[in-house]
Amino acid sequence: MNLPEMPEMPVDAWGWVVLVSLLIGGCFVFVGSFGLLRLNNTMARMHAPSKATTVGVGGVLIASIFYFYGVVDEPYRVFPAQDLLIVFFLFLTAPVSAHFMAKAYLHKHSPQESDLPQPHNGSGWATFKSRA
Amino acid sequence: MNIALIVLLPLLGSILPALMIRSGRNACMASAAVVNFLALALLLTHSPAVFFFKTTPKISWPWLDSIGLNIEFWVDGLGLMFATMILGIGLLILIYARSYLSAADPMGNFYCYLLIFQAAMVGIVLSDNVILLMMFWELTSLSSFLLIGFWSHLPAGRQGARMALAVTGGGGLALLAGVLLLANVADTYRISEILTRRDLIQNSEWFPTILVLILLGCFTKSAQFPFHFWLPRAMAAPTPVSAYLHSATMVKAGIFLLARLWPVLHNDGMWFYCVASIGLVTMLIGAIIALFQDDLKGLLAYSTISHLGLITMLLGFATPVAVAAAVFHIINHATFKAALFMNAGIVDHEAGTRDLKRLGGLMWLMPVTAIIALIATFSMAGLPPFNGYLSKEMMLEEASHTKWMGSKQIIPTLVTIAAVFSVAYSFRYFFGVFAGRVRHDYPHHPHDSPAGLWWPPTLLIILVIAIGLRPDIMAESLVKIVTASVIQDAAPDIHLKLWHGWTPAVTMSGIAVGGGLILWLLASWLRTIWDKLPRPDAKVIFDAVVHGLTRGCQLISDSLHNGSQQRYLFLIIASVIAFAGWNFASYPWAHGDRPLQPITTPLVVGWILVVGSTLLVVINYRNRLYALIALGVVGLFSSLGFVYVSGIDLALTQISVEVVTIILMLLTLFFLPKYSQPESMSWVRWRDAGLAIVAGLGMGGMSWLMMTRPWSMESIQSYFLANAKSGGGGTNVVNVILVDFRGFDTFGEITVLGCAGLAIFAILEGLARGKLRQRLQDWEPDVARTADRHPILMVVVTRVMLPMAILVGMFIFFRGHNLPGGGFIAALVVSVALIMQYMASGFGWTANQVRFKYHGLIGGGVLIAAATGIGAMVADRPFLTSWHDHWHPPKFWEIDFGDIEVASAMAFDLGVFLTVIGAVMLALAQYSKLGIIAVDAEVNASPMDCDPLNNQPPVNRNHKH
Amino acid sequence: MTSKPEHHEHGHGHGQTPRVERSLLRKWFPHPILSLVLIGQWLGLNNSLAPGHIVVAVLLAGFIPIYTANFWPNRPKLRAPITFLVFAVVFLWDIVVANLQVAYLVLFHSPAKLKSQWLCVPLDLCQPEAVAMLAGTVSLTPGTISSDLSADGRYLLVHCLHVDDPAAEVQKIKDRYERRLKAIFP
Amino acid sequence: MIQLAILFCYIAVCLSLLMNIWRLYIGPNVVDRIMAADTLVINSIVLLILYGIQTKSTMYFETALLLAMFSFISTVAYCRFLMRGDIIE
Amino acid sequence: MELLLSSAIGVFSAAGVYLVLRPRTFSVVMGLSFLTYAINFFLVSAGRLSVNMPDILSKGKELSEYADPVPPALVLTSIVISFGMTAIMVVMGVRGYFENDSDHVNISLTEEMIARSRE
Amino acid sequence: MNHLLILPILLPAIVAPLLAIVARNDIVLARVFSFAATLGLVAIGCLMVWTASDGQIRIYELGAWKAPYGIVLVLDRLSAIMVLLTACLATVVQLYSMAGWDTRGFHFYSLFHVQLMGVNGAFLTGDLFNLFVFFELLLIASYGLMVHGGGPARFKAGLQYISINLVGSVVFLMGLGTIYSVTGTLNMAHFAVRISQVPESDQALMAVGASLLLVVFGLKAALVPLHFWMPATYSNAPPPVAALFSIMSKVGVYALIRFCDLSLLQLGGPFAALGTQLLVPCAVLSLIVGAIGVLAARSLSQQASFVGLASIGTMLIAFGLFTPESQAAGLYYMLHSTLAVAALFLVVDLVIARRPGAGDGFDPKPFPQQGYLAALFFVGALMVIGLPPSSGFLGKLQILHSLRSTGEWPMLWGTILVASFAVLLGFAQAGSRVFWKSSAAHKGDPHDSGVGVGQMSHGNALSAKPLPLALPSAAIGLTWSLLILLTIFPGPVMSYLEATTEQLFDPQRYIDAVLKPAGEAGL
Ligand code: NA
Ligand code: NA
Repeated sequence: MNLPEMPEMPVDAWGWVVLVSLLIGGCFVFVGSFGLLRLNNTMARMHAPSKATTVGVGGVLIASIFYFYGVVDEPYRVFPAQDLLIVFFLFLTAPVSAHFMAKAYLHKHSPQESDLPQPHNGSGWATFKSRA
Repeated sequence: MNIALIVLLPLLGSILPALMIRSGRNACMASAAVVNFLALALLLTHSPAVFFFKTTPKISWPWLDSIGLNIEFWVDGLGLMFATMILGIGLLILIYARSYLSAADPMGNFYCYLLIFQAAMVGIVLSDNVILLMMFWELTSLSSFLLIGFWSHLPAGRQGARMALAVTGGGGLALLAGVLLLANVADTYRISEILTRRDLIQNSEWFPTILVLILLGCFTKSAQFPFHFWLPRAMAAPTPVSAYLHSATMVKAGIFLLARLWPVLHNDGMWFYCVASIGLVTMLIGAIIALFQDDLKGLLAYSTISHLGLITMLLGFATPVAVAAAVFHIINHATFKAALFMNAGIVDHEAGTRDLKRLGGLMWLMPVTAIIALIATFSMAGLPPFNGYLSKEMMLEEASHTKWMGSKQIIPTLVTIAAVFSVAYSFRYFFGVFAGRVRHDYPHHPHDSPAGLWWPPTLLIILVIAIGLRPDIMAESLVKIVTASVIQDAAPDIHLKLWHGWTPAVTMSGIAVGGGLILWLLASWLRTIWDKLPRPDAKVIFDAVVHGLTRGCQLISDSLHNGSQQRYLFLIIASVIAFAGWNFASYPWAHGDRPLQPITTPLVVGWILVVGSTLLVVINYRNRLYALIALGVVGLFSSLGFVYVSGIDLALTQISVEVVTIILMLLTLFFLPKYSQPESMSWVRWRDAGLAIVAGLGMGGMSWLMMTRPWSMESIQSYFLANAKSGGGGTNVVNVILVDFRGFDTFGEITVLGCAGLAIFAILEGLARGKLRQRLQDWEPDVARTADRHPILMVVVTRVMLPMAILVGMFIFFRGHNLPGGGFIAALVVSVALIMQYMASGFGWTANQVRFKYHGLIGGGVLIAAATGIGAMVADRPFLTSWHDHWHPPKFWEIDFGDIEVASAMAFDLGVFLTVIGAVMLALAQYSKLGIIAVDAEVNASPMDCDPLNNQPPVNRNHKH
Repeated sequence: MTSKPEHHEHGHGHGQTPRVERSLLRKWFPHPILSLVLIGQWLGLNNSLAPGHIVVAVLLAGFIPIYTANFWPNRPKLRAPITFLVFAVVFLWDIVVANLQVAYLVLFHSPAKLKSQWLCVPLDLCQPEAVAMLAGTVSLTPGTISSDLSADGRYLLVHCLHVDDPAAEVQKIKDRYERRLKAIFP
Repeated sequence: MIQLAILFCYIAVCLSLLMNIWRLYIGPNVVDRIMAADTLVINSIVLLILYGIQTKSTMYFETALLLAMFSFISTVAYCRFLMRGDIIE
Repeated sequence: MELLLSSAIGVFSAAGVYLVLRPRTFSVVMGLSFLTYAINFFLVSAGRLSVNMPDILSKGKELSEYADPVPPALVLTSIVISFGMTAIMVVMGVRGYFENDSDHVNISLTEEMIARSRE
Repeated sequence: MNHLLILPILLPAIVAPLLAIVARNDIVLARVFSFAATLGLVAIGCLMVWTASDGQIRIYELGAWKAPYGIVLVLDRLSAIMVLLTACLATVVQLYSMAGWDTRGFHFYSLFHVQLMGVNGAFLTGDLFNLFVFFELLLIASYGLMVHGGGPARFKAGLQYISINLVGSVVFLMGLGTIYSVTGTLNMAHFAVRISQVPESDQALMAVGASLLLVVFGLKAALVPLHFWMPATYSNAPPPVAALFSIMSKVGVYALIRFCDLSLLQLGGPFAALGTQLLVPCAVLSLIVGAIGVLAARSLSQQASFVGLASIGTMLIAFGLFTPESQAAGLYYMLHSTLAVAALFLVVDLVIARRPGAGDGFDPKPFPQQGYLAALFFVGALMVIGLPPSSGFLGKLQILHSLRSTGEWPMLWGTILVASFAVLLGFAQAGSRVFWKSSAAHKGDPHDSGVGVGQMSHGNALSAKPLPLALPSAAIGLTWSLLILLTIFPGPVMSYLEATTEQLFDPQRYIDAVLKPAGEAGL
């Protein structure tokens, strides 16, 4: 593994937080993509990345926040609010992405509507039936 | 100056008849005649100078001196004679044509063309500048094209005009080359000077080329064998045209030029063998064919060919006396031939046909016409005491002692044979038309024509007789003066008279008359033989040649431009590679020794992803959605690549553009097939792949060479880095370059984008309205569609995202001058936020909520950017000069707001921002409108499919125009 | 604008976006909470609390909601801030748990033996925002994805990666999330 | 120590990216591909953050921010395309 | 990393050229996208590579510690222009598809004659 | 500082967006605005020619940044002439379009002015990358204009046009990048200084960069074998647009001579012989392909396109010799052919408009106002073929004249003359079929009973309502008036053009003007 040089830094309390967050984040990033590869049907696969990446990205972002706020030396020390915004956007959008992928899957590949449980009031699922 | 006027009068006056036709046909004719007459009168004012004072009036005006083209005219003997002929006979023709043309013919056009033609002819004979002469030469070809094709409804007229133009125009271009060469060798463009440089020219290595080129021009124009075929075809013209063009003018232009250049071109070698031989052959062939023509004008046409051959042959003999004979015959031929053409016209006009087989006995019905014909034909046959006899005797005399390849007999024999035929066809003309019994099956009821038709030829006949009887008075001095000017030397001592004693010529003449009589009597018997002989038909050959040429060209052009973009692009790309490769190979190069950047694992992984997804696109390009997804991955990792090589602005831009592009492509793909059919044959694919690999190697190799070498010269970059903050007021150097150092590029760039928006609007609006709208409505989506259009979840999330995304856009906009960002990226962020809204809540509803007009945004943006630049101009600085300063607002409740940077570049960036939003949104909104038309959907008036709150169904409206 | 459909003038009265006479305050501060969020966002992005930035933040937080208010008609009224905090904690906790569960399933469970299920969750919520929030919560937590809504928006279709008792799962969603959301969005 | 953690994360992300593109390649259906592309973007965000940590620079975070905003749009656009064909109607 | 970049440029160009030579507008557009990627990186490479040296001026840095800002500026312009071009091209592609009932890029000579006579 | 230099770019840059905002639904307003702006451009062009006539080279430093760092506009005789030519052509096209073409689509005048902006910018800029931007600008407008009015064939041709030109843009950028990587500059004058200082190790790269630019310019100029986009584009574009496009190919020609004369010829090596070894052969090929195309054409507009190609070939033969004399001749011919080809397209459009169902194919079909159109076509053809007394004849003569200094002149003369002959034949055939053969009113023929009985033409019985001719006639007449002026006053024109080429062949003056502005050099 060939990576660019990086000066050594002392590991203080902030540092431990960064370190742990990075490890957790890295694990979950891997798990998400591994699940995407390993699971055997599309709906199951959808669970892996849309869940694991939230914590994966979250972990790394938390690491980054603590790193820039607590670990790095003065001229570089900032509070990277962008990271929070990234987390916010991802949490906001990930369910919609998943929702649309699921709907697309239902539309393109689900054998039939009858395989699904039906709403009791008979209105039907939006993907299949329109109100009008 | 009035020499030029001789030419200019008919040229400019040609507009008169075209205008005067509104005042009636007589006024039209009169205006043309007046113009012509004035020109003639002007010309004749110069004759005393030429005749009595032996001077040559000249004028010279500069025109385009750098190539020796100047307005230079002169009147020497030769020019005077020809000009007089052209203008004199022209006047007669004008008058004759008034009676000849019918009420249906557009007479204004006719006289207009005729005067242009006349001007061109006069121009040729009076030019003292070879290039000027060439201009008039080509103008005769053009105007004669119009005249011959005057009755354009006749296929023969069109064909004849095209053929004449093709032959004479083509010859003219050869002549142009010859004349330019000649002038080049002679080192002058002035004819009068060229004529004095015979040795220079004849000793030049270019002499044979010059001679051949010039002869090509002359021979085509004067219908010499083997270019004679166009002349009879040109007889489809109205008879006044034939009478004019083929007696005194157009065909004589070739003769004129032969005579004009005779002093420098003639010699006993090449000139003699080319000119005299061709003339002889032409004379013979023309005479033979003439005998078998049934059409009067056809007969006259071939006879003209024959006589032109005769004159050419005389000029080819290259002796002064022969020249004198030629000059004399030019005059004589003009008189009797013009009269004969007019005569044929009268016959045609009165009897309704020109076919010899349907004519005969007209002598009794049209005595005046018959007399004219009698004299003119006898002159043509070379019978005394008419003028044709005199010049023919001179010709026979010259021919009798001219050797050809050492043989004394060849020329006299052939010339005599030609003369025999000449007599025969002349007899055939006269006796065939006028002698015999009166017939009762003429198409019309012939009687002598109105005076307008017969007195012009009568005038000519008087000349025929007068010259024939008293050549010493009527012609001798003229012939001598003209001959002198042709040979540019003292004229030979000749005496024109009817009887020179018992010379060989008289014997030959006698044989000719006797033989001609016999031949005429045997004509109908010979005709049966003639008809059985295989003869090439000029029309068929010409048609075949032209058709073949056209087909050949179509074959070449069609196979070259076969409409295949694939091949065009292949050839173009291959040319690029070949040319660049050739240049690379021709110059020295060396490897660079710049230290390389390390390769790290994430880089390798990124490389694998980029290359891998590229391969996915290439392999699966026919599955378009798949390819598009993979293309998105390529774009993503390209952006990361930009980040890695320190191009953060690039990355931001690339990411935003990528999203908009994907949306655009998806909108496109809705309408297009989702899969491409396999198309190219496999060898084509391999060929393309080969080219692609070569291109890839070339481009990759080039970039490798560039990256690995240190700068050998200092780049302009350091100036930008050094001056960005101090001069441009920003720390983001890339942005300062964009909005300040090279703001003009950006100004152009946003105009490009704005223009793209407008063009897209125009293209799509044309699809949404008009003829295509129906086709769009008839189209059905080729995919199954879900029931919901605007899912609740998306709508809600967008409501939260939109303001926040706009804020991010603002943030990126404001920081752009100092940190990565700027108007363009900000605009794309805002646009994407709006697009998100469109995707969530649909076109109809969203369009109602967006409170600005995208056209206005585009225009306003460009105008704001321009206004920023113009602001500088108002301050007397160049366009787009930036201004920046710090502003320290006053303290407010002890709060220090710090320095606020104010830069005009910000206003410019605002222009960028607005234009980009306008363009992107205009394009996408316009596009999405199409989808609604295409599926005949209703425009939604509510933001989501169903609001669970009040459980209302969605409100839609029909989308109509 | 040519791209604008022509029914513009009829737009009112029909849809559920009647622009009734709003109070002046409502007109100039259509979304106070949003404005606050935007101020925070701006200051965070600029990483600064300088007075100049605050001024700009206030200006933008004023203008942007005015412009975007059109796009967010019928904004919901939020209640029960305490419940909201509780909800947030529960939600974050569930995310962590969910991720561990999913990680276990992905790494150690045989894919073939996963008991995937579709669940139909009837909703008591009727605010679109509330429904969306529930759907989002479901998607972000234990092995569940909100895959579809019923056409009338009153049922949620949830896909579960691995579930033994569907009914319990539905009840859990209703108890843990929907109940609280119902309090937040009355 | 932190370097090792970053290294670990790099490895995890790089492996993830490779697995994602493999999923993109094998499909089997188009939703899988969209999912793979979506995950690729998320992982790229992680990559950018890691790069920022490694180079002590927050300058790359705006890039990550835009990716976070836009990955959603393209995923939704692809899905809408599958569902309705027309992504804006 | 120069090797990686130049080989990637080569792959982009090759893919671009290959796709541009395909007979459907959509493929041509994708090919042009690849050519654009290629040319953008090509321009970047013209300024030589610099890693982690963004052109954001800060105190105490030598001018040589910044990447060459000229190529990014050129590439930005080029990206924008290519975007406009791509947009107009796909739009023309759609209109052309409805005009011709086909998205094939080649003009058949006979078709052209027919179209001409329809005018 | 002379703001005159920016005006030909700025004026259309303001008018185009203004039209898009205020006049997009009001054609009358758009016409008035646009026409006024076009006339303004003519005035600016005249002023520029007059200003440049003192032989001084003026520069305009945009943003007040010095060359080579900022972008400069350069006004010398050549750019002044090109701007004036553009303005004249624009006036003609504007006049003609007002007869109705401008209403057949949207945003015609906005696109029109963007095109003018691009063309003028390309003529004036002294910066290579800025040249690229202006190329793109004129191209993007041309894409819109090309398909203005719609139609299947137009869109197919338009797509080919855009695809090929996009590839061209990529090549342009490649060349720019390469040149920048070697010389570290984008300014043309600076480049001209540095090209001779390129060390041996970099020369091959330099040559490749330069050759890529040459290819692009050749592509724009439609030089064979890079011409493939041209026939279909010109013959399918709306004819007034095709007329406008005739200046577009001249942008390529302009860039070619500017680039070569200023800098490339100084590189030495094979580039020194570039003209005779490559440019002239390609130009000869263009001429031949053009002439063959004229003979092969199946429609009037195809014929006009190919004659345009042939004229490009002719002028590039002259330019390719790289002598002051030949380039002056080439410039004269360029002035002529640009206008003549444009006028021909307009005439063709008049014919097409009157032959619904037959278009501009050669099928004989009578149509209203036939006689008048026949006359227009005759004159138009005469002009493009270069027959006397048109200025084309003078132009060709001068080119022939200037060719004498080359070793290959017999071949070149032969090609030019034979090609002229082929073009003449082609037009004679086309004209006689479209205008003569189709004339048909059934009247007995009072005369020529002897030879085939046909029908009289004229006063034709077509009842179709004649279409308006006033504006088109004015447009065409204006073009021809300009050409006639060229014919009558070739002397002054040539002395200006000779001074122009003299300027071109003294690159040091250009370099000095751009890199050492008078103020700095203390002049
Ligand atoms: Na997601
Ligand atoms: Na439909």
